[in-house]
Amino acid sequence: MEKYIIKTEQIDAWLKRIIESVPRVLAPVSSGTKTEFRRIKSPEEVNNKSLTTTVSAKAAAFPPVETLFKYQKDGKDTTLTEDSFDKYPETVLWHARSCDAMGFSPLSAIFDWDYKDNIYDERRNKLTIVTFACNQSDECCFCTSVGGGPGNVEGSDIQLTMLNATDTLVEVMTEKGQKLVALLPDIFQPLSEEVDKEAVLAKIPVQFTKEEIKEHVSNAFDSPVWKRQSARCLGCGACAFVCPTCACFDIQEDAHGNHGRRLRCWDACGFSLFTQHTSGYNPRPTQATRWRQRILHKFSYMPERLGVYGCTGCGRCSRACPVDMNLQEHLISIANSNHE
Amino acid sequence: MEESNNNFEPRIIAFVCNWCTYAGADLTGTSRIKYATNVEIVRFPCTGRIDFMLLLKAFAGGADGIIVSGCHPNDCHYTSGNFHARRRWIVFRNILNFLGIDVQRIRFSWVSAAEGAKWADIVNDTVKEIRELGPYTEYKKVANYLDEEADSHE
Amino acid sequence: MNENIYLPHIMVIDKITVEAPGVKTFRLKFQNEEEGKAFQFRAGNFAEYSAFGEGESTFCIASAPTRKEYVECTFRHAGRVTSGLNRLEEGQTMGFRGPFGNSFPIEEWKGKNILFVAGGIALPPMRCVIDNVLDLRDQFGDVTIVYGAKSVADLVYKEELAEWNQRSDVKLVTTVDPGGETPDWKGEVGFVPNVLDSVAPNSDNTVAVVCGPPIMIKFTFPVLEKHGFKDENIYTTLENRMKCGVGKCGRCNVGKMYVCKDGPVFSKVQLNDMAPEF
Amino acid sequence: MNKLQERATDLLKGGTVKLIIGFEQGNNKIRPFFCEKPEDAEKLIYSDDCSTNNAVYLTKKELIGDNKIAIIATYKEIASIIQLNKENQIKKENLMVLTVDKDGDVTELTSFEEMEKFCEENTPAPDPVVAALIEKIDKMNREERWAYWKSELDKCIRCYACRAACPLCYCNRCISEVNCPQWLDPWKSTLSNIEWQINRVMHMSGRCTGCGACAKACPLDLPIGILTKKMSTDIKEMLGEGEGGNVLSTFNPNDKENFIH
Repeated sequence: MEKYIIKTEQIDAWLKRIIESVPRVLAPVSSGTKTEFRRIKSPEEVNNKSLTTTVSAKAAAFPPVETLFKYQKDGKDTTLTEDSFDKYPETVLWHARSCDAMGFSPLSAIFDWDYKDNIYDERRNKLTIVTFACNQSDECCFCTSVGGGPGNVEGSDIQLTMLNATDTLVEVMTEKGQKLVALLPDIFQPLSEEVDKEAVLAKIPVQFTKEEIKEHVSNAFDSPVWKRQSARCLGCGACAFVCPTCACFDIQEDAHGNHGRRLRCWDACGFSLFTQHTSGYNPRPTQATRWRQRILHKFSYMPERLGVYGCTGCGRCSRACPVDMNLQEHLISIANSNHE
Repeated sequence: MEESNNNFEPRIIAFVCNWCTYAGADLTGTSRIKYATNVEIVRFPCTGRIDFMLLLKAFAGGADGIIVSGCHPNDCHYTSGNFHARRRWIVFRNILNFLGIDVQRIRFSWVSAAEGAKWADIVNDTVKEIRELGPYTEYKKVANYLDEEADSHE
Repeated sequence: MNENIYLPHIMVIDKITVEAPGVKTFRLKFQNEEEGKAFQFRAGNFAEYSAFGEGESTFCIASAPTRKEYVECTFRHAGRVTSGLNRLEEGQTMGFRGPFGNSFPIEEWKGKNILFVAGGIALPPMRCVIDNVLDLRDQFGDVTIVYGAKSVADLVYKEELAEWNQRSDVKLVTTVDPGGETPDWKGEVGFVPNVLDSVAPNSDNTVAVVCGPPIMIKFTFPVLEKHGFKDENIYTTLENRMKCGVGKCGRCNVGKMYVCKDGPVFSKVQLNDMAPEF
Repeated sequence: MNKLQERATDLLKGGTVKLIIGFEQGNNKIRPFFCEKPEDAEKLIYSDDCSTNNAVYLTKKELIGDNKIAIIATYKEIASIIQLNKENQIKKENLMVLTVDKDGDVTELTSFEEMEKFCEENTPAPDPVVAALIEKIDKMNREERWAYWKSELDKCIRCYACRAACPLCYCNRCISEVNCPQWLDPWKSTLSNIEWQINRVMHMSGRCTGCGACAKACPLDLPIGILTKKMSTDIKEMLGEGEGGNVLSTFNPNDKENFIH
């Protein structure tokens, strides 16, 4: 890792250079009362004040809807064509948070265990992530309890930390990050003395450990806790769609007469239709079983199977939930429970 | 694709009921009344059976204008289908208008089985009007969402 | 570069057989002969079949891996995709992605007796194994097939049933649900578990393979247990809803298992350990 | 314990009801609370500030079963219960409706007449923000309206929180889940997002009680609540003041319009 200091006021000049040089730059942009990642054309569009966006950054590599291939029927024959990889632009994800960057590791684990998903891989490989360490947090944040932190650099190519009113620490983790620094190298001063990064970071207390949660939930399949916790769950897909690690998807057909395309689009295990058979039989018939699936998949099945947890503690699901299904609160109650 | 509006041939989809307007359109033909060929007729048992989604699908599928036509009030073959339809269109047209969808492109009418000439007039009028409005490009554009530069949505 | 795992092979529908009301068998050949030559699978594997314009649906491969010149699938038209497939005609093209999933441990069964129990449209996943076993007939002991459907008309693979019935080295018992029989029906009348109870072979050195609707499986297991079958000698296939077939889309996730990767073939021992969400 | 909590304790202890659907203080907002044990009754609070309309739970069989339950209701819940009853979705004998007045006294509304009366007396003032936004959009020209809605609904991620939060969206199978034919593309796209909202509003026409739960549920804070609000107001205007309920399942031979020629 290489460390530099940059004058905070020069960041915009650097971003401007990045926008000029990279085909696509995604950054948090104010959108009504919320903030979302959008493609930006100038540094002024960026909302530097936002803590997190409503929807996570996963769309940068796993968009809500994308083409898998196109088909053309011609008489009895069918021709299939794939999108050229040139269609996936080199992308810089600007002003993401540590919890966004961390989310790509579980995503990659899902898309690359066993069969390799080359569409995801290509998008992910073309993605450079610039995170800004958090100096604020809210009551939904719990990254420190699941192994992350406001200044965690896992998954980031570059992390920026505002040290004071004038100076910003730049930590460059990867070659991709180096390339961005090289776009305007003069503004980066080598770090002359150690700085106390921790001091400026948000303080987020550790409430539990993910290993603890895993141990509890792995043996709690038949626990009444699921029904109790999920009672007020409405069964919408908000939590899954805003989550940085939820990767469940649907494959759909966009048909226009004799041509069309096969698509992949986001889906959510909270929807009752997710597992329902054509016959009407549903292996997960109630919201309690679907809520259990969500928690167990993230905290038991994924670590067991893929060696990675499906939660970065970003708190987006809790913020998005219409009925205040606060994940942190539920996890604390699970961590404190004794296998009911 | 789009030339000047004068050369533009609008594509009109007509949703009509079997008992009045379809018979009326038939009469137009048998009476040898000439009218614009831009219209594609979809026949329904009754106007009450025309789902509003079909109108949206017609626009999404490339229609520039739509005609919805059935029996005059009190003439419905099924007594009240057209009354139900009328309510539906009152509500539907209102919401479309609020959303900024061009309701001028949807022509609602009553055409009885005896009104062959009226049918020809309605089609000709509609074609003329839609020709002036031009192709419904803005709707087609959102309908072809995925054809647009994919990443502009993100 | 890796291949696009969602891109199907183009298959030509070589032959369509109507098996029962709403049930058809497609015999498929690879349009690209090279792909066909390279294609290999094992009994129990499934695949994703596409009707372009409608989507993809998951069925097992119904033909035996020992019969290499084609792939067969049997389906009942029920939803959007199967209705789309149902509309296809001989000579038309469709998509095929596979083979996916695990397979029946046929190698381990060599030298043993085998009992096949199937219900309704679940004979197709089993036919693949039956044909495979019959093609290597001398390597196995007694072969018993118990197959039931709602009515005589609903029995699928009537030709195969007749053929198996002719063979002296196969004991075939067919049954239809009460009320489903016709005047000239010669088989049994009764639900599969009950019929199985009266015809079940000795469980010594015998493997039982059970495929059918969840309710049939539920009532068949106790019968097998009663006849002394051990859990490790009972196999079944799970049919969770799937989309990707390759362990990504999350639908068929049951506990830490993915039916599409770790299944569809499971032994009763494995089922006992799994979350009851299938 | 306040009067509400005492009443709840009594109801649960005596076995009068199996479950009380009420409100509790959540992390940063009031949220629905399912009270099954007398000892939990002290968590119950009464508030008008809950963003959810708890009547949404009354049609969920997996929660309610055939048990007798009580609901602590504000205007929003009661208005929805009245409409649900018109649509035969409520078993009145299994439902106890409790309200709390400003002094904290608990009243049971035993009949729909009482509920109607409650609603008349407690109609909340229209939300000025909503009214202002509707007025603003009404003043736009068509192109501006289209541009506005296109850009707003383009953001929708189709989580269906608006549907899930609505007490009157209780269909076992929603049109968005029907795939033969596929009326709505199930993925996020501007067109199908717009089509979905049109469907929602059409299916709500005359039935919407204006509680605003759909808008409050939207994680992206899209202005979808004004669609149903505008529709409710306009229906009264277009079809007459007396018209209520599911206006599209009925008709009046004298309905007035000016666009069918």
